Amino acid sequence: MMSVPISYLLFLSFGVFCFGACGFLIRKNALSLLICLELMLSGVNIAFVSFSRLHQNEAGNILYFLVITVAACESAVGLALILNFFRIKKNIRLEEANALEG
Amino acid sequence: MNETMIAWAFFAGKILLLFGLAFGFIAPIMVWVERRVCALIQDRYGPNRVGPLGLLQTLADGIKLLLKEDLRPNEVRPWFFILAPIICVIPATMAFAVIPFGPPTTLGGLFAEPKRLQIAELNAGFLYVLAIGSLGVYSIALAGWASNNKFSVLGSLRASAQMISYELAAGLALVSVVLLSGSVDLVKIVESQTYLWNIFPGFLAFLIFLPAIFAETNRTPFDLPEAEAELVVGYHTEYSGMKFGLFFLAEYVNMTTVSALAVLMFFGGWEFLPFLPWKDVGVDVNGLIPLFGGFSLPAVIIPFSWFAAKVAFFMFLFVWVRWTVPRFRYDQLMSLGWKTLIPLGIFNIILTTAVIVFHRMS
Amino acid sequence: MLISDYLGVLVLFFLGLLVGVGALAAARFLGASRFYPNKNSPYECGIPSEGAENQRFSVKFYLVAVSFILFDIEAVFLIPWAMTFHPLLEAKEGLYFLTVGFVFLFVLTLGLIYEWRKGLLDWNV
Amino acid sequence: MEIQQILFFSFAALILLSAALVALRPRPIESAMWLILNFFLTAGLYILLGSNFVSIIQVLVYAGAIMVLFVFVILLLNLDPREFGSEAGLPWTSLVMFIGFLTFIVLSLHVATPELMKKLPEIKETGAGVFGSIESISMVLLKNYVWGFEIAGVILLLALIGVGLLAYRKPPVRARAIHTSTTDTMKDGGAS
Repeated sequence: MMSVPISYLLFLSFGVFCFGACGFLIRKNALSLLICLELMLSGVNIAFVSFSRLHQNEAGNILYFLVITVAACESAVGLALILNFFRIKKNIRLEEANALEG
Repeated sequence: MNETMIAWAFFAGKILLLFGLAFGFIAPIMVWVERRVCALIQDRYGPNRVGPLGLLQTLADGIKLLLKEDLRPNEVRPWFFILAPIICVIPATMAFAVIPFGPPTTLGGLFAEPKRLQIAELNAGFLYVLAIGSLGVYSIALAGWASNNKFSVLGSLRASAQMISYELAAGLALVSVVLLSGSVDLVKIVESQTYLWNIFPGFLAFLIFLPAIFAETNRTPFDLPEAEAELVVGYHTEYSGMKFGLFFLAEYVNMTTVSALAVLMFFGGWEFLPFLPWKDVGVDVNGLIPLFGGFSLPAVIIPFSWFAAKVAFFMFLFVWVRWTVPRFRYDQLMSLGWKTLIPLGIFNIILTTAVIVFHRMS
Repeated sequence: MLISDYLGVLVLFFLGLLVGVGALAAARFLGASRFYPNKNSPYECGIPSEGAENQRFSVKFYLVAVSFILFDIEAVFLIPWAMTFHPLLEAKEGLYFLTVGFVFLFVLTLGLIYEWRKGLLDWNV
Repeated sequence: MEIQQILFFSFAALILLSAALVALRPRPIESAMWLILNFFLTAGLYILLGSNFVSIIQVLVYAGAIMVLFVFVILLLNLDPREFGSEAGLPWTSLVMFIGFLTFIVLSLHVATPELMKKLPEIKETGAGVFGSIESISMVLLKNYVWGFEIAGVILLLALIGVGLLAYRKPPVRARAIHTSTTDTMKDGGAS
């Protein structure tokens, strides 16, 4: 069916993951940060599904299900934190999250 | 014509038939039916000037919408404002890809083996409809956000919260259909109810599913987002002309899709009557019906018309309910969704498994 | 062939795009243009706009959305479970099937009960 | 080149492009829209890989549920640009992008070995149906990974409790007695 090597799929997965990680490091507002986190998880998912296809084994696909479960929980709790942050600070700028600074 | 040509022609024919029916026939006719039925219920005449019985009224309306000025208010967020109506139409069009509109057939001997009357034979079956249907939320959320008007934003928040709540209820109701039929493939689901329609063992599921589809298409009694008395018209307050027309069109196409889904899931699809399928009446879906002059039609046209009639009944139900049942209040709507339908959905899943296991044991 | 099954989906996507973009483009070219500035003011029942434009809305909407995604994923997990019902019943493993599913449904119900008791489902308090 | 290869390369290019736009567009709503597109394209990639059910779940859960939550919060907060905060400066951005690129190269070199350059095998039947179909995945999930199935439920329950504790505020008594509007703002109506 699909006549590309597994390494191409892994390149794609790394690419998406690295873009997510870069975005995570350069963004300064909390919402974009969480969005980039989702992108990183998506990159990981591509690797899982590709490996599943390589070994003709459903384990990777099932791991995909668990990853989306965790991704959903993470974004739900993360966004709740952002809403609380917004309630206190009236913005979502991460520079202002400095209450623990010594 | 060789076989590949026939296969491609068949494929194109299916798409043209469904697409043409949905956009060129059902949506315009439904707009007319809605206004005529409303007039009938309210003891008025309704549109009766343009064409016979006012049938060309929708055409006139369409031309009017096309000729209106393309307004873009100052406060809106430019790209997203145009994107929202386009996003609204695309899922509505894509959703009917897996809706089968007749039994698998050889079209009167044209094919060697029966082929499905379905645009795309996907493994995931009706989950595809749910997945694509859940994207409708974006157009509403974007429309409200892009309009940058307080009525729009509140209307779109209400609409999306309502849509997602009832989507969940519909999903739980459909899980019990999967339990009953043992498949997510719509053709297999219809085949599993050749004799016993799912409405009988799954009556509770249908009771959950029906309000859920009304709420998902934002129709009365759940048209809170539009509640014109308090919110102007909700999320499409700032939309006019053809942009509004697209929202309007998508609403009717979505109504068709969910009606077809309800018929396929609970009312035996194209089968004749409960406990009396076509093959017991003597209709062979692979055969031909001879007409005068040596012409003949594939017999599959009979179940197809019957299926269309069932869908038409559901569409009529939508209109009928709209003009007879008063609107809910928003808190009533939410508590109906979360405190009644969803617990009932969970209970229904347990009940269904219990019924099937009991049936197997006895 | 698996990919060709999705061809219809692709065709319908482009048809939908065509309808959307085509209708808007047609309206743009055919539409009248008798412009005056008030036409572009935000709709406010005829009076000038008042109050903050970007007001914030109740956090209840967020709670509804969160409950939706969490329960939606549980419903997604229930579909594989429901798919195995008939095969496992054939294989005389109905008890295993029921135990697994009912434990999952029990957890789901616990979540619903928690929300209910805590008042997350009451809209109008 | 075969049609699948052409499809794969075009999907891969579009996925990377949309991922870059997610990381670099300034406003959260734009990032979110590009991410939705990215998820769609990824679903297309999963179809190419033969994982039909996974691709539908990608659209149903990622694009249809998780991203809805993001769009919802963006809608709810209705932020104006000064509340996003300033973007990172050019030196920091370029440094991070450079390190990210290096990471990508190192990771890629690690898997660019000859034995991983072989083409993927043909799709087979597994025990309960074609690989990647809903029948096959369901059976394996329920048979071999039943603990994952149960624990997913528990994780979701915990997340629900977490959100309940974080986001829920008891409504003020005044609101309960007389005020029945749904438009309490977060500033005064939501906080107590």
